[in-house]
Amino acid sequence: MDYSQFLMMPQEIGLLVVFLLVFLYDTFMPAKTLKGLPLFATIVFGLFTIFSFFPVEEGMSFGDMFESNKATWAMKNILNIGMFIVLLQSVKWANSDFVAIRRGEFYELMLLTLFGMYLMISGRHFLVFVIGLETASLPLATLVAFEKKYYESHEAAAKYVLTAVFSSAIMLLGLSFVYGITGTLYFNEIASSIQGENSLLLIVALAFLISGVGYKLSLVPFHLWTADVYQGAPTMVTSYLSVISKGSAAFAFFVILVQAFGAAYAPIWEWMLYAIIIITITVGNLFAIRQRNLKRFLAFSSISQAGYIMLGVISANAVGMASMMYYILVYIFSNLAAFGVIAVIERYTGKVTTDDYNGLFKTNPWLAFVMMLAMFSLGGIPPFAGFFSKFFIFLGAAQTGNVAIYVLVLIALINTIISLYYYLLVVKAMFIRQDECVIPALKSHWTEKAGLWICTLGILLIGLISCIYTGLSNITSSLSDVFSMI
Amino acid sequence: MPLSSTIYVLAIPFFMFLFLGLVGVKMPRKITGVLGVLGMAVTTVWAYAIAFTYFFGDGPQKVNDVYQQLVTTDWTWLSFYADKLVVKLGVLLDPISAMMLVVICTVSFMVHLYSLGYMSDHDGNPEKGFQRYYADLALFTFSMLGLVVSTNIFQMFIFFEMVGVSSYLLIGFYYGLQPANHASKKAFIVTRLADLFFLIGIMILSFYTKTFDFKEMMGANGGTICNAFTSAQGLTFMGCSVTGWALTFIFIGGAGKSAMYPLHIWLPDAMEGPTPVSALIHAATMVVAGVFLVARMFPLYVLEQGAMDIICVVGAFTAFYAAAVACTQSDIKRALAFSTISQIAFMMTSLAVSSAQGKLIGGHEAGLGYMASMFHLFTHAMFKALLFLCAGAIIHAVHSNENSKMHGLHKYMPITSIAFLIGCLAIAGIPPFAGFFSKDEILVACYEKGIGWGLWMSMVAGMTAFYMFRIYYLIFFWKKHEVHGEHAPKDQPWTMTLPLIILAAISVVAGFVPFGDLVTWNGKPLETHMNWSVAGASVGIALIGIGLATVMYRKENPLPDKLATMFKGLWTASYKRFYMDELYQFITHKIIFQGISKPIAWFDRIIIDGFFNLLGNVTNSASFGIRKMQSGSVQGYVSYYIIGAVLLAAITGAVILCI
Amino acid sequence: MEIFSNMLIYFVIIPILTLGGLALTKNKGIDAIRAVAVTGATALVALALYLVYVFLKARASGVTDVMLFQQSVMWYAPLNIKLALGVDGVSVVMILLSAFIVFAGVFASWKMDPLPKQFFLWFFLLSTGVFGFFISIDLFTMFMFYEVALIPMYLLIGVWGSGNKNYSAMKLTLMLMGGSAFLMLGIIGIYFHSSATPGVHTMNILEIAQYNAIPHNWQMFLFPMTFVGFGVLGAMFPFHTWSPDGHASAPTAVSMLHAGVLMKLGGYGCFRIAIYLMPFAAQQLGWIFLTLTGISIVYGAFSACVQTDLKYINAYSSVSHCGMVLFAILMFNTTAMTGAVLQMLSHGLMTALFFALIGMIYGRTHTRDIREMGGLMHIMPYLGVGYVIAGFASLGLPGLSGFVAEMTIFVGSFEHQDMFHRVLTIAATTSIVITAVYILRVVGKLLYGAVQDEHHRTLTDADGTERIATATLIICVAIIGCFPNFFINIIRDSFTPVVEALTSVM
Amino acid sequence: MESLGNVIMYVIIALTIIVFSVLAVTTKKILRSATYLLFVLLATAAIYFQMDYEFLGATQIAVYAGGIVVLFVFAIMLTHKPGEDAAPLTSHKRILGLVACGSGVVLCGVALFGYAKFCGQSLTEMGDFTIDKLGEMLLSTDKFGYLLPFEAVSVLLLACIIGGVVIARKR
Amino acid sequence: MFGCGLYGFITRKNMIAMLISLELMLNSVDINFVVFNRYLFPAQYEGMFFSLFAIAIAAAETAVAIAIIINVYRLAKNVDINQITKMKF
Repeated sequence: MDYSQFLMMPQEIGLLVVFLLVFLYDTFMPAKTLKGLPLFATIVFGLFTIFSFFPVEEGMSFGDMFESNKATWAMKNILNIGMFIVLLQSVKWANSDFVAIRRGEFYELMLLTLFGMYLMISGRHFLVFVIGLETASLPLATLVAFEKKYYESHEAAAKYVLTAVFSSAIMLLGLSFVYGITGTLYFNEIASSIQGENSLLLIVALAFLISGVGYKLSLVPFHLWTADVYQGAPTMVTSYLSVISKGSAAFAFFVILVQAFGAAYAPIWEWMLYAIIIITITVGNLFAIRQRNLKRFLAFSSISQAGYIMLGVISANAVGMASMMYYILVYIFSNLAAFGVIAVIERYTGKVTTDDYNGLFKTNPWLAFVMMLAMFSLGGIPPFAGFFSKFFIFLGAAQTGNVAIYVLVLIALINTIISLYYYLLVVKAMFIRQDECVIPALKSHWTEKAGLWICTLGILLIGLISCIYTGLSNITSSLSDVFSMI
Repeated sequence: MPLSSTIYVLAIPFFMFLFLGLVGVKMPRKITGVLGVLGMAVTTVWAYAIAFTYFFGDGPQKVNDVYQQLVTTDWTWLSFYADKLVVKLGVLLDPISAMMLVVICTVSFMVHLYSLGYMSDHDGNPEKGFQRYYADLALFTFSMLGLVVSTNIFQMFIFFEMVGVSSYLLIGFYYGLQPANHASKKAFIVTRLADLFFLIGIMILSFYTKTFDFKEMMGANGGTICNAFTSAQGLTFMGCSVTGWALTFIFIGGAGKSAMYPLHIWLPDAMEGPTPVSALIHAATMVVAGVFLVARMFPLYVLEQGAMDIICVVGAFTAFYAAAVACTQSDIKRALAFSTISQIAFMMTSLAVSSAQGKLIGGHEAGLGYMASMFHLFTHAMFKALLFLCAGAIIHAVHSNENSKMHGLHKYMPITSIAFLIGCLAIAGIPPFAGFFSKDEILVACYEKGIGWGLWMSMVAGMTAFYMFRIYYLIFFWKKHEVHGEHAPKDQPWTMTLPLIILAAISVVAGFVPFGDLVTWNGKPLETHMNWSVAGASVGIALIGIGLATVMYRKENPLPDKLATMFKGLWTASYKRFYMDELYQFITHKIIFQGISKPIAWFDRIIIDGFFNLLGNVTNSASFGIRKMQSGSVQGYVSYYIIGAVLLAAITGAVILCI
Repeated sequence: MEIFSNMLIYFVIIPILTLGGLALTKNKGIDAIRAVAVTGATALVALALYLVYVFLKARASGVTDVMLFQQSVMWYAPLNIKLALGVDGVSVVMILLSAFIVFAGVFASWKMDPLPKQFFLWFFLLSTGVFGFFISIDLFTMFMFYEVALIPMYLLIGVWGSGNKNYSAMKLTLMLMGGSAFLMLGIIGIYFHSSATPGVHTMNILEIAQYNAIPHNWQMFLFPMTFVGFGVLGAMFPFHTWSPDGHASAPTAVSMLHAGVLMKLGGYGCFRIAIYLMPFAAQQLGWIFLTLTGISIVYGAFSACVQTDLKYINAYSSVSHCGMVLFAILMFNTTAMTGAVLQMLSHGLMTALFFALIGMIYGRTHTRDIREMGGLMHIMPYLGVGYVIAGFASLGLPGLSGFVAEMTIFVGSFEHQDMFHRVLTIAATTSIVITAVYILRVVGKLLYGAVQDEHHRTLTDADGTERIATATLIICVAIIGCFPNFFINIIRDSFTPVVEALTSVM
Repeated sequence: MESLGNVIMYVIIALTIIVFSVLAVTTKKILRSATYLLFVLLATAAIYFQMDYEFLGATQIAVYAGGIVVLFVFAIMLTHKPGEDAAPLTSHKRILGLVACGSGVVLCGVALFGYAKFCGQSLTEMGDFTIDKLGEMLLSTDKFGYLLPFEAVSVLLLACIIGGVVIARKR
Repeated sequence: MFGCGLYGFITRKNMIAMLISLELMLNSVDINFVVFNRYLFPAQYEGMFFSLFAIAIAAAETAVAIAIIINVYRLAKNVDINQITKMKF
């Protein structure tokens, strides 16, 4: 018994403290002051975000179950930033009529799911990972159902929870096979005990495992819930789902594949991923082309983005990992900017289709501008951050030097053209179709503005300021022992 | 006048062009015109001084009685390679360029002067583009002067293009009128096509000789031909030597400008331009550029007898063809134009029959043809300019080009009539007018080549006399002039008359210039003798032609019509210029536009564009096609999920385990 | 920041400052917007002229480096990506060209409506990309600026364009981005094979060329990628179809900048990246692209003959002329390559001039169909004369830029020792006749003849700003045409290393 | 070799599980389905007991049989009018389901039985595994200590409680 | 058993029935873990613990899922799975 080990996880503890503060505020403060709760939660979380930038002690704890190193630290910080923006943008929404009664729970659940994601990131034992995964997804189901007056919200929640449980069942089955083969659930031991293992069972196990995590990442063909849930969920939750949840899963995925299965098994899961990436990017793009509902549209776009993120995983090297984290960071900013705009407009007018955005530039130039930045960044247009992240992730993938990877990169690149097409459709609606303006001029709340400003600055600066990527790269290259197994 | 100042002969017109083009258009018309004429006058005087100094002065240009090629200015304009293949813009003085300076400046000055009157109004209204006209004239003069003093073949090409453009601008002077518009376009494109071959020729030639420079290529004064050329003669391409190809291509370039068959079609149409322009460009100067080109490269041509033979055949045929067409034209300018073609063909043939080491017949030295050609060029420029200016005066008076609108003008315009007669006599080769001497020497040179050539050319000379006098009679006699309107045609103001008189005077005396001493292919004086038998014969033929014309056209009579109906097919074909225009029309419209461009444009829109649109459509329909996957049903989703996972495992397993 | 001591960076900073200045102006403050735009453009021209001056001075003082004013600042250290600047003669003249066209473009879009501010913002963003591309010698930054230059096109055409603008803008953007997808793969491949030492990768062009370590089999894969990538922008057959539609729909200044500068990025990139870095593959595969570009030349010219829309004519003419650029580059000798750069200059200026004039004519007559116009020379002589001059430049009249460029290309190309190349050259030369055909056809229909539409009689000639825009370009065209050697001396030495690299693998 | 009794016992339990599973997913009445589930869960607990994991078995009965099934029954009662049948299945879905699960089962079966290590294993005697030790391990931070998951799962449960409350609340 | 659960999940129209099927699946996984633990790796108790936690997770899942289903029922008066296919394509 060594409870000092909890000190190894200051970020988690900090997060729980934030949760407790919010919870206490929600429970014990007089009802009049509850209106301030969203802001309070945001500020406390902001403070926590700053606090968590203090470097952490590195090492394994809880008997190799939990690892905290610079990479996990950085990843959690990235998530914190995204989370902060989401919280900031949701302040106004949380105080709106239908949600106000449940605003406390909203923040509590958000914080708890983030805790689950922390566990996914840092867990080095499948049990911790699974618990983290469930913590990150089950409360989300309730968040998806948050807008109780809308039927879509419930439909989305039902779909989400059913498919989520199903996928975790599949994943657990895969895990049980892994356990059957290796007799352990510690990542490092799995790595050492599957040396030379080359059976169909392991492949099946791996496939099921990949499908389970792929579900969270919404990789094709495990993605089908995504669009419906994104569409039905409250926009804030959608944005949370699309970036934070996805980012954490991607990182965890990377760690699992590299640490647990990296040693001798890289070729197998790399080929699986290879196929998955191709169909993910392609199918995601193809679906996105036809979407008129922006939330749904972004859902499919995020599917294809997940495919790009997986390019970082498939590279399985320090550059790839750094690029992936960087990509996630940029993706957070870009997607949150897009969702921020959508949320503002939806909150005021309830309009979410592309046609409604016609002539947005005329009435709301700034919103249109931010949306355009987001679209360009997602499409990978310089000098916005998306370009850099995309370039680096391709660079990371191609570093393996395999010709097949070049083919993959080429397919991905060709898909960027398709993706550009539909991103430009949105831009077209806002800028080019100026004749019919559906949405009147809006005045957004300062918190929303602040959120959008942060995103805009992020999109504009992250690429140009190299220190972020350099920092991430230094971190990942310091983890050389992780990659030496490949 | 130091020869190094030749550059100013070029500089003045160029400056005039810029000045008149940019500033002149804002000035009153009178001032512009006078300025233009003054500028040209200075140029002319200067050019005379230069030519005089060159031919008769002392200096480096004449060593041991051999005229040297002098490069007085050489400015590196464009260097393709650091040290070799450099395009220089310079001034090369040798007998022919000096002679050309004189010709160009004389005619140009005359035309400038003449235009003061001619261009002052247009059907009674003040001419709108008067200033532009003078600017363009100056540009043309500059280009033509630049052409003749070229030090290298590339400079020549450059100025070939420049004269082409100024010709285009001047033909299209009345751009508001559709025919002028079409004619200018046609002229430019046809000569451009010829220039394409010229360019290819230059490229081939320079590829082997590694130089553009005339002096390096041919050595000074027909001296040593550069080694690269002689060694390249051994190389063959498709059975002919590469240099033969190159020279033939270059000749095609010249043929385009000089309106050799079948590239002659632009010239008759070019008569849509103002008549002084026709006199300057399309009779005296630009059209002889091709002849000048061949003359300039003569030392190379004589080494390539194949190319020479081609020139010879083309020249001889063109001479006949154009003469035949000229016999039936009713538009006086067109008739004159065909006459020009025919005469230039004379010069071309003369060059081609000449040889450097040819046999001596009748005591003539080799290179007689060359000398004769240049001589004819000189004299022809004068009398043809005269004829055109006269025609201009007539047109100015009656406002029509058709000879049916004229007839019997002798009474009204005596000076013009006499000047025109002098021109006709000169071109017909009646002694002592200028044409007699030059044409006689051409015929001599042709007889030297072979009796067949001589006879053929003599026949053409006869035809020349016939059609010239036909025109003359139809304009000035035939029947009494019917006066339309209140104004009877009358002689023109002095600005127009003066050039006629001057040119007529030159046409009378130019034959006595001792050309053989001055202008020869290698700079050495050439002994010339009158070959009396040839001369007598040619005069005889000319007289027959004149006689025939007199019989048919002196007085109104039904004979021409009778003949025309008798040989209806032939007459119509000749009148229609043997359908060459229709052939070209067919080639350009039916083959190039309809046959090539339209299909290509279609291909571009449908196939290539279609392909890229197809890519987009395929993507879209693929997107539509897979939409069923997103059925909205959880169970459907899960099925895909599980099937996907199973397939992933199964396929990977199969692949991995089987390998 | 030592980078700011390098003058080259100011070619990027000035447009960015202009962007900032424009952002501060009010939407309605048209005078302020114009003032900022003109200031920025003038500063660029001045800087470009100064650059030429210092460049010549440096060369005269015997500096023989491949690239001058080099500066390299580490940007992404882990990937060894630097912000590497440097110019050689080619870049210098391209910068000069861009500066002048931007300058003229500002004046040509003087009366831009609606949203002038946004228009100029995008316009200068595009310029930023263009200048950045030319001053970079690092693959990454080059590529970045390349794409920066591409994307504003979409909005510029989409918002301010005319005709079928949505389709055109989308097609243009997607096709160009498609090209850049190939390009990106090429760049990544080059990066990873840049050095024979394992683990050492570089994006610096000079270093890659120096290592000369890209394996031959990789070259055979990467060269087509890179070449096609740039070739799309260079309107190489059969990837040219974005060009007619795009140009036809684009607003005047955008057409100018696009045809004038952006298409040059293609040719520039082909030689600077594809050929310079992968000489072996260039020698091996050059003939394929040579054939394609040869087709481009003739094909574009023939296509232009039957078009009726003024902009389409010029777009196809651009296909033909830009084909000549790539064609010459693939001849692999100094003269032809020099000619290619001259052609870029020449085509840039004269096409910009063309599009400016077309825009002005269109602004008056509201049609671009030559069948509906005629005799405009009577009505707007200034524009008419400008158009004729542009036409002469295009068909290669000596004294204007087109002639110099085309002749250098033809003579240089014909110097190639291989018969195949020479025959192709001759085929390509035929374009000069076809060019004459379609140029004169337009001039004849548009300017000459009787006035077709009586309403046109009331139209006005060019006003002050329009005169500035066109006069600038005409003067540039004439200067190049009259003093080509000045430019050739700047350009030529830049090709020595490329040609050396090419000959070393023969 | 294990004792015959164990084997027979195992076969019985296995058959129970399989039969009731099939029944649970095929029966038309939803309440029956829940009941069959209960049997399956109980049989599973029996397996645990057979393997000497008494605590696990107990948990299984307590949580699953006692908690979840009751939850199901309540839910069914809430959402169904008594006596209503589950709507008949469509044949399209049946085939799809059969294909999906069939392929899955076949794949897993091939994989499992193709894996050599699994065949011929026998139940070995287990060390003393008392409830004390279990508790200790659950709160240990060493290797094979489960304090972290323990705490984590408590957070999970808390989150689910909050979530459930939010969802279930009327407004 | 897992297969049965799978089959049930895909074929049942009733959301609660689907949940029951899910429970079957989860249960089968638990068995798997326990059996592997007991037969193959009797030295440690990882499988057993995993099952223990999995039961807890399953309980939580069921609770949340049922809550949501009941909510859907409130709005739609139906727990038919085909009810929730409003959003598609």
